[in-house]
Amino acid sequence: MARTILTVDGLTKRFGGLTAVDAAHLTVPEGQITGVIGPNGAGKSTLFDCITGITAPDAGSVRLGETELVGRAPHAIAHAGVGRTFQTPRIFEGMTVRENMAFAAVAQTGESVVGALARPGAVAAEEAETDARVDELLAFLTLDPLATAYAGELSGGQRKLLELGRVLMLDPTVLLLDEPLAGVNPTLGATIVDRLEALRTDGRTIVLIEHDLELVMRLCDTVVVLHHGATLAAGPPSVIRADPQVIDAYLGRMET
Amino acid sequence: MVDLSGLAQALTFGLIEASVIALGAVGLTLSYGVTRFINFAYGEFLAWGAFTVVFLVAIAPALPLPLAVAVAVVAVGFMGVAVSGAFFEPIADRGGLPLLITSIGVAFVLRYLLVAIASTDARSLPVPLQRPVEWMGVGLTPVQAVVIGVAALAMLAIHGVLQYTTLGTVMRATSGNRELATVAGIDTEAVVRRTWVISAGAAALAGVLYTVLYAPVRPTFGFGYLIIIFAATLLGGIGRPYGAMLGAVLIGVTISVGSAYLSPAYDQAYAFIVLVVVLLVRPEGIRRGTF
Amino acid sequence: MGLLAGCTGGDGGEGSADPLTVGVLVPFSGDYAWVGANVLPVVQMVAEEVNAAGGIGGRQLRVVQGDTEALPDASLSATQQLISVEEVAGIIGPTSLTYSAVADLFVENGVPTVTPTAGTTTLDTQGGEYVYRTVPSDSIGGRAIAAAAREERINGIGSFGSMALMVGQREVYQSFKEPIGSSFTEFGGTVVSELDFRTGKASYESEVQALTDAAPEITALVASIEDSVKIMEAAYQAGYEGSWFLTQDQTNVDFLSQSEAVVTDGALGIQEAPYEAAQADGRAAAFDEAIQAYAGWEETRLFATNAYDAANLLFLAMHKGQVDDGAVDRASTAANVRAVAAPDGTVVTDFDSGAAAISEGTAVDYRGLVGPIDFNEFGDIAAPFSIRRADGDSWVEAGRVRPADL
Amino acid sequence: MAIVTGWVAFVVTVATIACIYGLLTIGLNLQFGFTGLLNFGHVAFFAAGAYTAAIVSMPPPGTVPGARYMIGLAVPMPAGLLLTLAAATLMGGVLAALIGVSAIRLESHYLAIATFALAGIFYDVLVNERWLTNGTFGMTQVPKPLRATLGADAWALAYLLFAAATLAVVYLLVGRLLEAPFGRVLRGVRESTAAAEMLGKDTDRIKLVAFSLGGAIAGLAGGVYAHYIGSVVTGQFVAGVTFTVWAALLLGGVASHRGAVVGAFILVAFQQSTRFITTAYDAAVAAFPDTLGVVLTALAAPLPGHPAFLPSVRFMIIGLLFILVIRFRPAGVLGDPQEVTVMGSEE
Repeated sequence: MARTILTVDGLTKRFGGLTAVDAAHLTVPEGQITGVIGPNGAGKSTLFDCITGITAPDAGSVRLGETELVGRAPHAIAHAGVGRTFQTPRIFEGMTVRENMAFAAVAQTGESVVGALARPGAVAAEEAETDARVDELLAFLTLDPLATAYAGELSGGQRKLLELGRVLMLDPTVLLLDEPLAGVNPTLGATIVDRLEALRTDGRTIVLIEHDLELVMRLCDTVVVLHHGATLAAGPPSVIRADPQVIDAYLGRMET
Repeated sequence: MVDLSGLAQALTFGLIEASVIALGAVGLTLSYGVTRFINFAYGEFLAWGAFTVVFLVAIAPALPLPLAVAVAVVAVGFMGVAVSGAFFEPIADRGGLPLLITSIGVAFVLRYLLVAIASTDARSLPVPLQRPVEWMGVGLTPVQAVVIGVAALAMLAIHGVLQYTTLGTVMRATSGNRELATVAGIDTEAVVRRTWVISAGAAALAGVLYTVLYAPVRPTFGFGYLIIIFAATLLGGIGRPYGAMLGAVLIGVTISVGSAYLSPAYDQAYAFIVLVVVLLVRPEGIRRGTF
Repeated sequence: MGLLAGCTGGDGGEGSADPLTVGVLVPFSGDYAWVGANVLPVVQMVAEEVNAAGGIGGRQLRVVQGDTEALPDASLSATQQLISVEEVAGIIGPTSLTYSAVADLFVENGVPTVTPTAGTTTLDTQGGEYVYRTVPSDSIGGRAIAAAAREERINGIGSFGSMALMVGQREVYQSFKEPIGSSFTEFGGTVVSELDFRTGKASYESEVQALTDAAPEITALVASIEDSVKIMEAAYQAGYEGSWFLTQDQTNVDFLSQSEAVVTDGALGIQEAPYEAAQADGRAAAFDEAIQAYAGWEETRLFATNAYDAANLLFLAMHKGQVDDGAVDRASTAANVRAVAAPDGTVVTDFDSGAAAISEGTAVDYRGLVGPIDFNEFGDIAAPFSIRRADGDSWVEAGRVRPADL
Repeated sequence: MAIVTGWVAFVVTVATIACIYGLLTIGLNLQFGFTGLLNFGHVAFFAAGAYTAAIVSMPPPGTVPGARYMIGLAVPMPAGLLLTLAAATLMGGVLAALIGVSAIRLESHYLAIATFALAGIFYDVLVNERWLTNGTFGMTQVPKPLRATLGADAWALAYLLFAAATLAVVYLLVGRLLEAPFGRVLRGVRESTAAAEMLGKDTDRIKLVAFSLGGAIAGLAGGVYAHYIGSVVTGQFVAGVTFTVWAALLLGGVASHRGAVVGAFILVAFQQSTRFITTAYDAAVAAFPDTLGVVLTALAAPLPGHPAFLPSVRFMIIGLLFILVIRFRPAGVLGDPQEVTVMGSEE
């Protein structure tokens, strides 16, 4: 059984009267792809927001390995190793693809005023290193021909790939992908799925929100079903597919 | 003589100023509702309203003051529509930031157009000077009472429009989300225009009441008073007319009490401090509810 | 043909010698635009009279505006424009607002400068070589106010024992505060409270509240017309019973027209006394009539007489330079300003008579509308003051304060 | 020294003022152009720098007649110039940091109002706290380094060179910063603070650093201004200065480092050239009294005659500049349209 890398325990978030996430729990095994499914409004995105610190949960804990993440700023959580993409990609449209990628490079000397002015040598070295890594990732994601294009000119699918590449620059321990295939044309979709599988074989841990149930069942090692903000069920696709509660609440509609 | 010292009197002065601030704040918040940007040119409508009346009274002394004020309110109301049509609507789809920066330009144009016409001399209105009358323990001149009355009436009218007319319901719908309203079949162009008439008209009336209370005034007083109106609008919660009214009372009282008990040299600063604290603590304003 | 060909510093009509340029360096925009509006027409009128009489050494006078906008950086470039681009032979101005930012340029370029408006006490000890003024220093004006407040003989109301100083927070007003306060105490009165207030406020209830608490017999109110109307009306409403003493800025018909008699009646004001000699020989009345016609005013505005004297002094000084050394240059003009006003010369009261006398080689003593114009070492003048009392919509003279009395 | 006379002297003065506005525009561009922070209180940092330079270099109160200020450290010139400029820069940065720490998290519209209001409060402090700023009398004996030894003309030229050199140094240093990852991080924060945060960048700290750096450069501009004019008075630090710098930035090009400086020079040149409208008008009438003169006077006749008319036309033109640049050329003269997404797409 793979080691649990990320544990979400009793996570609750209320917006006024609405309980978006209701004591949800989630255990993410290392090196696997975990799918999070549920009808619209089941609290999937809010769950991601709470994990990554964008919204502070009302109760519950999120532990990455041993470190507790609740209460820490999003950038600290990112540094701790949690990478995340957004439902609608938030890429820097006014910067080139290459600049978008280089932006995410971690802890650069050139990011501080003193560093950038006083230590040009170190900055140049790090830039070269960053460029190499960017080229490698762009090639991996088939975006290298677009390296110098402005991100604003990219198509929907290309933006998804760019956002994935950007978060990979952080070399995160856990990768949270919010509907990586939504609005993507099939050919580019296949590339993205192929890249996800490659990341898994590379030992990367992925949690993804996806509506394409057939894909989820085929791709994910474990599936977690959210319903009205609560964890309805969790387990391998085969078990989830047969679970009466899930069928009734969710999959039932898919059968008819 | 009326005991003019004391908290009650300071509160009275605060309420008197609050009636002017409230009219301005309600007008600003209404136009924010449909345009979604903070209009730095709004103060100039106060100045244009005041100076239109000064101009009308000068060329037609026989014209009764209330009639001149009505003409000014309507004229500046339509001026608001013209300004919005010329400068703001064409770039309405470009987001709040370009609109906000454009409003700085519009403020310069309107202010110095008025200075070009009226020069920078201070002017006042033919309002009788009266001694305060004791009324429930505080001093209030009949003119000040009229000002509060007119402001209250105007806000009652705006309340009536919002609550009991189709225009009101449509305005409230559009102020939530303009695209949604268009999809729902509302002629948002017409709503935006009508909102501008009410918003700029309210500003003109506020400008006239300001001039009645605080004459003589210069044509550049609008921009200086803008921050006080911003404070009231944001205190009440941007986009909420009833919030704006409440905010205005609080700001008026803060300035007056602050000047009386702390130092009168920092009167603007008290409104600023309240504004900045509100922005930091509750940007969505103090009043519950959405409208 | 370019519409604005030869647009700057053009050499004027064909044939006649270069024009002689004079700069008027005062605010023409912003809150103090009224200063430019009061000073410019007077200088233009005098220049036209000089030009009509053949100019100076055959050269026509050209008056150029330098807008200081009452801002230091704008006044610096305006001064530079006048001195280096327009190459002015002399300057009328600047005001107290921007004097310290540009004083250096006058001295360094040796530009003769006669200011008709800068009463600021900072100029009390700096002028005299290039900078002169045809307006008495606020220190003398303040002292005159204090003396008048103490002497029933002068103010016609009573000898005031207690005074409050209510002064706007601007240099042009604060410059009066110390002179009034210390002189009033020196003359045996007591200053019961000093209230500095922020100028340009919407209303002044709190400041008036502090005033009524202090309950002075008289309040010296040093402020703009706009703020004074607000304060005096608020005081009237708050039941203030004491008297008021206003300064030159407010002692005019325009101020009285902006408020009601019940508020302003009995208020004391101060103006430079029309020089008895100027009144006696009708020059003051003639000037009033001429300038009101020329500029379309209904009354002679503040600083008009000072500007008249400043312009005449400067043009006479240039004329003397033309007669003595056949040319007009800045250094000689600066020295000549003092020379043409020296007390030992024969008395002249306008450009024509002065120029004629100078041409014949006689030393002249210019006496203006403001006073005898006898410069002390710092280029300051002492002038008699007329103490006025508001009565309805006009000012009535209550008494006179001679420089000797101070 | 007759080298600096006539038009040259005027141009030298205008160029020095342009260098000072260039520094202010670089500072604002760092805050808004590159980081998206809508700062409507820039004049407060300019004032903080100017007053600090004055306080550090002015003679002690005892020696100045009628002085109301309490502190005058009389740092000797010219050696002390670097010290006073460093102090001015520091104070501009500290004031920006104080305002930033409280207001930086605000959404841009609210930040605009907060900075506008805080600059208003700071102006009231300058006017009222006489013990520090000598109130409305202002600090009028700020020493001009080497002024005595050089004489006016040479000093004016020397100070222009000094101001230009300061501008050049700041331009190069900030340029290098913007080329380095530091610039890239700022632009990312401008485009989407949430995304930048998710990529591990402490966006609050970055905004604060950018805001303080912009304030520090404005403080330096205040120091250079103080030693140039020699007198620091409250009348100079009004909201109009903030919006003049904004006009320069919009004209030059938002988020364009070169554009900011070019915009400042264009705008100052425009402002100072309108000074000649009256003289040009008079000269034209004098030069062609008959035909043209009649036309011009007829043209001008209907316009109100009061002297505030022409200056108000100048401010209306600046207002139109704001409107037209945003609507038709949001990237400004030298800006790169693709870079300026924050202004929305063009017409």
